[in-house]
Amino acid sequence: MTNGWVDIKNTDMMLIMGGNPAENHPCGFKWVVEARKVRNAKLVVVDPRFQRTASQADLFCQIRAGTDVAFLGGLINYAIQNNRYAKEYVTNYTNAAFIIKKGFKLPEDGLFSGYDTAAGKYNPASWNYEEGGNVTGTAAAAIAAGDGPATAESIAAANAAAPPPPKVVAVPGKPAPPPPPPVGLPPNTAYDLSLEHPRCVFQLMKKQFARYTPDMVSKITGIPADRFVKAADLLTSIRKDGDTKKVGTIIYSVGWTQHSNGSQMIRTAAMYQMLMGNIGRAGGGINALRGHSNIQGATDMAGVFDILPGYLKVPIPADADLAAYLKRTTPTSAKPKEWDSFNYWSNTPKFFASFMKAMYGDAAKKENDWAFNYLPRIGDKRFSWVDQWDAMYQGKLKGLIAFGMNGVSIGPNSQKNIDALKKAEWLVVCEIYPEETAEFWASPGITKEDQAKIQTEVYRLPGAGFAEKDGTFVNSARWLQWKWAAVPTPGNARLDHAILASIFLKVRELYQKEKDDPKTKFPDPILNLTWAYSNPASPSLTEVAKEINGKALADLKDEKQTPPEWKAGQQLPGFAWLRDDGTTSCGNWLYCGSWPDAGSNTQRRNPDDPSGLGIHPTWGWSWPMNRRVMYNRASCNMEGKPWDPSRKQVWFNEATGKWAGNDVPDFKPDSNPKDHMGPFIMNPEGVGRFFVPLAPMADGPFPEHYEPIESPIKNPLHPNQSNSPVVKKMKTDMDKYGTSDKFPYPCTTYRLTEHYHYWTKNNPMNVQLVPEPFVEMPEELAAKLQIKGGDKVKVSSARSTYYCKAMVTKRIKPLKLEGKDELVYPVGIPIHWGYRGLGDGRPDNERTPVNLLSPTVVDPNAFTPEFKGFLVNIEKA
Amino acid sequence: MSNGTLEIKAISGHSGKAPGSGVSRDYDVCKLVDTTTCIGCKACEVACVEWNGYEFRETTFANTYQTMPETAWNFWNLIKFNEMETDSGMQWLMRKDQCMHCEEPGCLIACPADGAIVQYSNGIVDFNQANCIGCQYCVSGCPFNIPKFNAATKKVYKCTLCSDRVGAGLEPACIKSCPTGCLHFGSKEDMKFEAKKRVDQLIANGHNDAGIYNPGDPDPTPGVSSPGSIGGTHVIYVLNDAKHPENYALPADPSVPLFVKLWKGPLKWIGGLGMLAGLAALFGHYVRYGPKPLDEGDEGRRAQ
Amino acid sequence: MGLSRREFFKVGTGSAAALLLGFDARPVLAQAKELKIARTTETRSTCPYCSVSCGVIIHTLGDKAKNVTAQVVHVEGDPDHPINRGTLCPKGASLQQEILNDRRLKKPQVRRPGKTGWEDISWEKAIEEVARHIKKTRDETFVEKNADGKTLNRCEGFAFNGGCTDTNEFNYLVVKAMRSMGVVYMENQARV
Amino acid sequence: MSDNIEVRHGTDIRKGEMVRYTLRERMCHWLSAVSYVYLLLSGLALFSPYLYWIAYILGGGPTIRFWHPWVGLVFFFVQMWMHTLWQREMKITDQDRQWGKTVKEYVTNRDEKVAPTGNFNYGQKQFYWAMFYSTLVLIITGLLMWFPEVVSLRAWGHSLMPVVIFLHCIAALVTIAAFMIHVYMGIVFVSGGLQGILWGHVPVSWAKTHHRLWFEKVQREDRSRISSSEF
Repeated sequence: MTNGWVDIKNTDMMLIMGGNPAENHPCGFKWVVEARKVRNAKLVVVDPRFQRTASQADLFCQIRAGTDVAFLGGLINYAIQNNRYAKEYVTNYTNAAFIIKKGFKLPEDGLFSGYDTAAGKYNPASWNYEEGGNVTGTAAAAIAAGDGPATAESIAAANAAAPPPPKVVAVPGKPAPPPPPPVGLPPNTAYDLSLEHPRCVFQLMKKQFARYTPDMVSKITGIPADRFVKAADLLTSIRKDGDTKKVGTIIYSVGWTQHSNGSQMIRTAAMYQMLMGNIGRAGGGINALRGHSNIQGATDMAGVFDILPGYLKVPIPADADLAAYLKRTTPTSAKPKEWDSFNYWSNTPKFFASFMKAMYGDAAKKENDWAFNYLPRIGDKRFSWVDQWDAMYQGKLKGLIAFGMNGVSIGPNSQKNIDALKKAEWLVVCEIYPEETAEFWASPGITKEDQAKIQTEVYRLPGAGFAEKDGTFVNSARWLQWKWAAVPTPGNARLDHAILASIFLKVRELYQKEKDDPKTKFPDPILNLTWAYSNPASPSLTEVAKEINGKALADLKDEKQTPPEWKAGQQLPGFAWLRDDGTTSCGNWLYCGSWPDAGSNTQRRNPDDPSGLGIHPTWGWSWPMNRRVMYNRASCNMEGKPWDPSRKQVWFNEATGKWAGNDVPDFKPDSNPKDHMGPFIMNPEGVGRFFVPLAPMADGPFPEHYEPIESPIKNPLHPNQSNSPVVKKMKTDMDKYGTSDKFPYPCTTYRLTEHYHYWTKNNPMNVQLVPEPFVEMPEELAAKLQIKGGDKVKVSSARSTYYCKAMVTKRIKPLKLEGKDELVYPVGIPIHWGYRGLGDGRPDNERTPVNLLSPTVVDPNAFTPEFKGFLVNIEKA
Repeated sequence: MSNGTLEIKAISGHSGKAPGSGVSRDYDVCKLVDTTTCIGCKACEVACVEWNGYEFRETTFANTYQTMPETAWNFWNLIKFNEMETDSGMQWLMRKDQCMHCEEPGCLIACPADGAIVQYSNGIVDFNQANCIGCQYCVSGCPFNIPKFNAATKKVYKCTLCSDRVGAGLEPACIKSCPTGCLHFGSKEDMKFEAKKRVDQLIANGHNDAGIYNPGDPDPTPGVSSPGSIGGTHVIYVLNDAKHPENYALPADPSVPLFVKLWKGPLKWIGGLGMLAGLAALFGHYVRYGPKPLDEGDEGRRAQ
Repeated sequence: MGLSRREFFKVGTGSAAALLLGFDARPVLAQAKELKIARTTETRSTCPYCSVSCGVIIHTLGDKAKNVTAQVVHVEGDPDHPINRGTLCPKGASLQQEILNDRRLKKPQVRRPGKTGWEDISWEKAIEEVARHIKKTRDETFVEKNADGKTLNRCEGFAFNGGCTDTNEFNYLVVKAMRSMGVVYMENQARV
Repeated sequence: MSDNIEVRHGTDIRKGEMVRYTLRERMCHWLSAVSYVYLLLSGLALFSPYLYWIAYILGGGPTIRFWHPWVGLVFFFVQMWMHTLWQREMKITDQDRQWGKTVKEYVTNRDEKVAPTGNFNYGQKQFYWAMFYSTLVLIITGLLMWFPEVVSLRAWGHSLMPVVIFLHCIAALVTIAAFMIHVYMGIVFVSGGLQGILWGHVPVSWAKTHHRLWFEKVQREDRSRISSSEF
């Protein structure tokens, strides 16, 4: 979330799409209700099902799963066509005015410029800004010169002029290596403040989405065109007649993320919010509702393969040394010469050095590049979730340690994961309940004889529940909150971190003992890792939290800060103090400031909210530096005055020459508005990106609608390029993909409010609320298949089959797609069951994970699997 | 009400007024259920069972999101899900079903057992299982089908409006849990005010039939009472369509069943007086006419 | 929760007839249970389910005296918490049963290769064996350089999967332990 | 016991007496009476709060709620038994109707104007049938009230139960009215009646006075039932 839960109450207009917060975040949803009751805010819900959030909506549209870019693109088109967008904001706070190089081509045929058919990916060289400063007023001349965006012909010419794409050598049998470091952004970009230059981002965007007419939206999504227009009219009404006071929010969740086009769905929403001038404002923003208590924290802390704590990048083989790594990962500002850019990532060297000092202490020296070589390299290969199971299935991955992560149930393609585990040598599961992964060897269909053949050694270690652990979680709004342990672990169960620590210490002991054994490989990082906790076998989490916050390793001085001095050994008050010379240590720069010398900020429990905007600055602590709304500079106009004086977050104080506010300004505190520093300080441009230049997005600088990998129709925009050109199918015999002739029903999966993932199936109370798995289907489909509510049905996909009961409902309607009269029947399945739950084993229903059905295919940017849209067939069982 | 206790206003099966009642200042508590903001999350269902400590109840799939068909002796709070299709699209009406804590409670009226049902001066109607005799007359007296019998303990149970919590100065468990604030708790006066405010907003937003469900409340303020003859309830609803409470599975005109009223009212008095009158008449007859004489002396009297 | 009940109202029957008979009828008790959380210990925690981070109060039996093992008697929303303001959803409201659950795993177990069931194992032995597996696999699969001679220093032989309810501090320890071993198959619920 | 006592039908008969009720009949009557009195008291406790104190005397509300239906069942079966014993005798005849016309004279002790009657007079027979039919109503409604949860399961059950309870009360009130008259007549008003139902024999004179037709019939048909007759 750029904003926060309570902040939703400040909004005037809400779009909830790709999420179902009434069911999955009910206590956060209260602020949606509050906005409706107190501000009379309007709510539009777009979802494949009329769910409980929809029951609260002023307007509901039933969309076909996976077509969200079409809806949102249509929205952008509607806003631009009807002149309902925030002009000052768009011109100054986004890259709308930036001019794109010649040779860039929009995907009328489904492909952006630079597609390499052989490699199946883009060379993004043509996705870049033009160099050259202010060209305002030259638009007419450019048009006269035929200087429009590229066509198929012009691109060939342009490519001829551009440096040739770097050669990519594909190693047989291995995924292709990633593109080499791309050419950088031009430091002085060309721009046209009139937004009329045919190659300016705004015009390109306008052109890109002009194809998303209400009719086209309807053909793709199945939402009747008039209903779409009604929704678009309502949503954009906040910018009617040049109004800049009102504000709207977008709330989404994994209904977007879990698609092969998921990142671009989110991007389209973010673009729409920028277009409306909603980002950075109270009651605005783009608000991802994370589905779990601490996966925001797990991402911040880099629990995933491709980042290090604080979103630092993981080294790649090409990073020969620290300098090369820092050069690649530290952006230089790229902006119009007359503008300013904070470019906060320019501090990367400080964050990185401090992180390495925290990891390796004295072993991280300037001479050894802060032990840079201790870090494993990635980049030539992908190590994401589905790749892990793929490698294990292929016998390459021999062991797995899973702490509270039920990979079999989580899927996708659960049977592949089960079969993969059969090939592993060992598996360590730390859990609090019996679950599917640790007992994969006894999953349905495996006989005793089969079990004898499974050679995997499985350790099931009893861990601690939330009430038994202290420590911090980070919520969706980036709040770090300490929690206290209430009870001891039951029986012989142990604290998770104590289990992890004992495993690590035992491994370290082995490496210490056998470091001269020729078989022993590279023991140095293990032996040199700092583990100086008072109780190494069960580290106190307060010690760990303090280490994460970071401390001064030498006396520090900085005249610009108050106080200007910090002594060696003291906890640091914020990341502005971090150094790249090894005099600071910090486990995660984003959390620097969470535990300063004065004590933990994450333990603060003062619910005061002086501004009444739901900022609650003294409750817990939020990264970065306790800012509750990110990019809040954008809540003010060019003069530094709030767009809406009744919702003042920050403002520029002319008297002091500094930014002040109810919230902590997410900005350079002394940057005068006249300097035109962009509010999006993490981008080298300083402004928000409608157009993403170069490599960050693998599938295009603009979003484009692509069908889910399994889709009932061909993409109406470009039937010959139906799916995203960069999405790859997996190759093993377990990775099968279905077509609509055999599997005619688009299926989506979701949670119910009564259950939590694969967890509450152990809780009698929740099992009582919803006892059995089911598939929801439209009445019309049920009539066609002669299925009654409660009948047992067999749902099958190309991967596997799933048995459950039918819930026949009015809440899902058949869809008309592609302008045809033929009906498509969407269905949906809640995810919460498996084969080791409380109600499992009841004879009336076979219990299996629903992810037996879902396909192994991922978004090319976030590597998140497409759980939300695939094809199934349904028969009466 | 003071010192964390609740004062009793009415007692079932009890002769005369509740002793000592009516001396302290009166203030009514009330639950406001704004069905227009209910998301059917069932937090109140869980909070209720958790607070009251009841056991897991086996349920089965019934082609609905509703947990069970109706409340149970150990499941006092149930969200009823009603799907409706109107011209403006799908409507999913969710309503929290629980004891309404009537001002004139049919259960208490019907109950013959002294002290099995009490009404506190704040409006809570509470069952005391120690005194319950399990006759289930309360079931037949209730216009909302709320009291439920436990065959194992032979007692009847229902929502207590968390009298233990309210008596100790806390709000009921369901109220506290409700994520959207669809449930609200306070004095009846305040809840009627809040409800009216919300209804006005709904009407302004085009829900012309929005209204309050507060059956039989004698309050003359327009719009805060609805048809019924139970003297108002201590659970009131805001409905999008108050003209058709049956869409929410609520009775349109709830009242204590006629026969319960006849039996607990006229019949009780006629019967009682009739018995007394009968005794008096017989005594009078005896005094006037004496015993019947025998025709032929008294020789038949047994002499032993 | 089996707490003793306190009768907190006593009202005489006032039954004229009973008095007339001089019969001492049992007093009518309008009995409400005593507040079961009246003297419990309150611990502030955060709900482990979704990302709203509802504040919860865990009520445990006993006053933390030395001779008491805390037992959860009730979990309720924290009214001070700015986001949930005391409210909870049906999952949060049933947290007591998440903590006190018959199904909790309470001892380390191992399933030996080819076996059809679990056998108990001591913590020491389990940790010893796991560490041995880790070292063996790491040493067998560690890649120091790629074909071009570029440093990789990674272990592709085993993976670490972190869950959704691991604390930041735990996750940081994971980064330290796993990255130092060169683990690259490091994924988390955050991905999916 | 002296020699001049005969025992017939479980009844001791002396000189100048005749058998009015067999032992079986008396057992039946008293079983019925005792169970009825329990039902009456426990029922009254549940009928009106002003009589709930009876419940405390009888062991408390739950106790009477437990026993009332069981005793009701006993009462019902005893009534059925009684029916097999007395059903024929309780047939209302023309003579009864004649008697009925003179009931006013009967209650005002102007017996000379009262038509003669048989074994049971018209009033007794009406009492019998009132009890019989009320019992049927009570057993049917009572069973429903015993297991209301079964009834409540049906949609109509909910609206049915108040009517059932109401009918139970009405029927009970009918029996109470009848019962009061019965007791008054049997114990107070017609002295000697109690003796007959207690020990089974009545003086010949008593029979002659109150049930002349019966007396005559017995004399006619079965002289043996009159011991040491003077006639």
